[in-house]
Amino acid sequence: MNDSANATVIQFLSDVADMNPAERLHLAEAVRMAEAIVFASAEPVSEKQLAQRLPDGVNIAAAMAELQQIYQRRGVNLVRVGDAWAFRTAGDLAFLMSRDAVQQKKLSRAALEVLAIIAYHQPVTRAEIEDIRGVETSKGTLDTLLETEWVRMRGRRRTPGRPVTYGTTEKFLDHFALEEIRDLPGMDELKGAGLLSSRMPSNFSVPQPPSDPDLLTEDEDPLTDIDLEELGLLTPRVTDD
Amino acid sequence: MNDSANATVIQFLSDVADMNPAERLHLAEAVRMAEAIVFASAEPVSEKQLAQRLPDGVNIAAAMAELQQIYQRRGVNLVRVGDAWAFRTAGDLAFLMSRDAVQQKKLSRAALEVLAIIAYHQPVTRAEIEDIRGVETSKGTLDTLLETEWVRMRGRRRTPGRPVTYGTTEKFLDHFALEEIRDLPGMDELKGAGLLSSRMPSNFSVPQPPSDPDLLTEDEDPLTDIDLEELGLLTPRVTDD
Amino acid sequence: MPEALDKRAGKPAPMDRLWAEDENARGVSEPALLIDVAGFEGPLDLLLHLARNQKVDLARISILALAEQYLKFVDSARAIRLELAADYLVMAAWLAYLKSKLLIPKQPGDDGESGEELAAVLQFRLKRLEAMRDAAARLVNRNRLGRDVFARGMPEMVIVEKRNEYSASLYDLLTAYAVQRQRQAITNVRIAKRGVWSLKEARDILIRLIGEFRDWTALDQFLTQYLTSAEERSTAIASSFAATLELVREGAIEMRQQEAFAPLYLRNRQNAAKTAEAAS
Repeated sequence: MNDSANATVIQFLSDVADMNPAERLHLAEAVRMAEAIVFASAEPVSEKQLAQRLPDGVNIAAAMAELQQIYQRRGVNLVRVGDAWAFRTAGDLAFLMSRDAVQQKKLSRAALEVLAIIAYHQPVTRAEIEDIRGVETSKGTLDTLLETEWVRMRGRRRTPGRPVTYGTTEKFLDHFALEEIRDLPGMDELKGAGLLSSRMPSNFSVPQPPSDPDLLTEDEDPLTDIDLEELGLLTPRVTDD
Repeated sequence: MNDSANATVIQFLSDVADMNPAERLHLAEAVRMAEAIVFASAEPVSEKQLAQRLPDGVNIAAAMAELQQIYQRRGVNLVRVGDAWAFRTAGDLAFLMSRDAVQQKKLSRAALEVLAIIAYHQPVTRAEIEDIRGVETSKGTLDTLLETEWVRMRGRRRTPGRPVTYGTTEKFLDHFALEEIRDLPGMDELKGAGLLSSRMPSNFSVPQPPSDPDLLTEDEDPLTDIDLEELGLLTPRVTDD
Repeated sequence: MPEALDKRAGKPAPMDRLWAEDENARGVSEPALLIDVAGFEGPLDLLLHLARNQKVDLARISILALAEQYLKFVDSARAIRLELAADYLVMAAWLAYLKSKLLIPKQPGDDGESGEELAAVLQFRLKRLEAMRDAAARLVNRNRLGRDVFARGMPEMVIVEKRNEYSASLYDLLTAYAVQRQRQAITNVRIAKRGVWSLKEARDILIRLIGEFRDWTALDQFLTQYLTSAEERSTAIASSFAATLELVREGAIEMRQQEAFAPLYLRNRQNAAKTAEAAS
């Protein structure tokens, strides 16, 4: 989906190059309008909502791509949140903004874990969450997450008992500055390692008992958390500039 | 006043022209910071407040003049409000803002309760709703729900008095992102999510809505035109002379 | 159950102390020893902690050693009469089974999973849990709205789709319903804790355990060993037997017994079918 989105953007930019001066002016005006609408709103504005307000025939994707480009290096950036767009202060200015931070309810460790499982494994049933955590989910945990509106009941699985499935919301994407679920940190690696399946994948490496004298001995240094990167469970952090 | 503002801008711009590259970079960073601060602030930001938050030695007047310049021809402008700064939609685009600025109304607690009962217990009569809630339902509540178009009159129960039965609509499913009415979580799920106490009496149950809510049940008659007239949903037929 | 645990835990001590070298030096009745089981998010979390204590990465841990450590922990906890949540005991039953599979070499003709395969499953679950835990940590450390990045402070309008003149979330709706129905229902019913296993409890536990097994298993041995105190043994056996019959009737599991009073062997029908399929 990401790839195709990129492809679309490129396509539209080349569209812009192909435009005649009248078309360009038209697009520039649409960009201003979209800018005004999205800037005015505290909530992300969906492309559908934009379409209702912009003149007919406006290429919204092209306008938003151009707008995003304009704001790329500014103190305020245009970000995509699912199917919607929003202006948000630039991430690298977080240090400056802490003064505005509103006191946020701290999630318990259990709630965070459940949130991560719902985000990475969605759509996921309560039984599947419990299978991953190996423990019953306390009644309040899911309730708390539903209350934050980061998590929602999506539907029901078409299996016996028709259990309710859970997933994340657009608010979740907005809160954690994600364009889409695929952008969750480490998503591809986790998927590649088979760690997002409900059952052990057949290609999951079955470890061999250590018979090799080269293996760690007791006097060697223990591995630390940093070594998680080597396990493929963490991608090396890429720092944005 | 307008003239003097312009004069100031020119003055600062000539300051900028005199700067060396390092100073310019410094100013550009200050512009980004000021942009983020003013954007996120719930009130116009005074230069004094900006001075407190920006790095020492920043020429605030110059930074704001530059920021104003950047936004001059855009969909959003940086404007002075007294001795403070704020972003405002460009005057010529104000029409975009005023268009159907619908006030979002929240449903009252009572309306939500009645809506939920209609969803779970449909087809349900007003008397049955009152029986479940244990309080009378005001006519206004049902009217509000009909106005949302989430609730509709389905038919009449084949019991004495032939009371009207209520049910949910396609729009209801749409709004609550449910594929079908049977996707509403059942008792176990409500308990699992912590919404319902796990210690409910044994005779307590949550009904499962019908798989096809459009189908009338055996004890329901369809609404006739005459019914609709009586209910005030159709204007009385004008008989030709 | 966790509530009871919390109360008992009182001032929790780091549970590593349970594995202190001089185990025998500590009297069983010593009241100072309290284990912070409440500090763990369930048995898998505890296992992960133990695995970390092996000081090697997850791909290299000895599952047998891990199982033994866990069982030792459960035994110690029972010795000091610490009430453990059912989840911990179900895991103990499973690990006891795993341990027996790992210690006894695979018999020819045994078409079930080998101990190594079961160990790999456990390893997979540990890795998956750890991965989710890391993911959660990375998630909260992202730039977050309202903490690191901010929305427009002075929104000039609220964009509303026309049809959404009224808004309510599904959560609002469900909360209203649940609260209202609850208010109407008689809620002051308290179920006293009882010393018997209900059929439902036994059934739930059986289903959870049996899901893990593919071959014939004398499940009741592990069940009664870890899930019950001596006084509860007969009720546990009776309830789990009744639940077993029910599951057999529903076609969920299969059961066999060599002769009267011999151990009952159970297996999951679905899993067994899958194995047969894979073998053919």
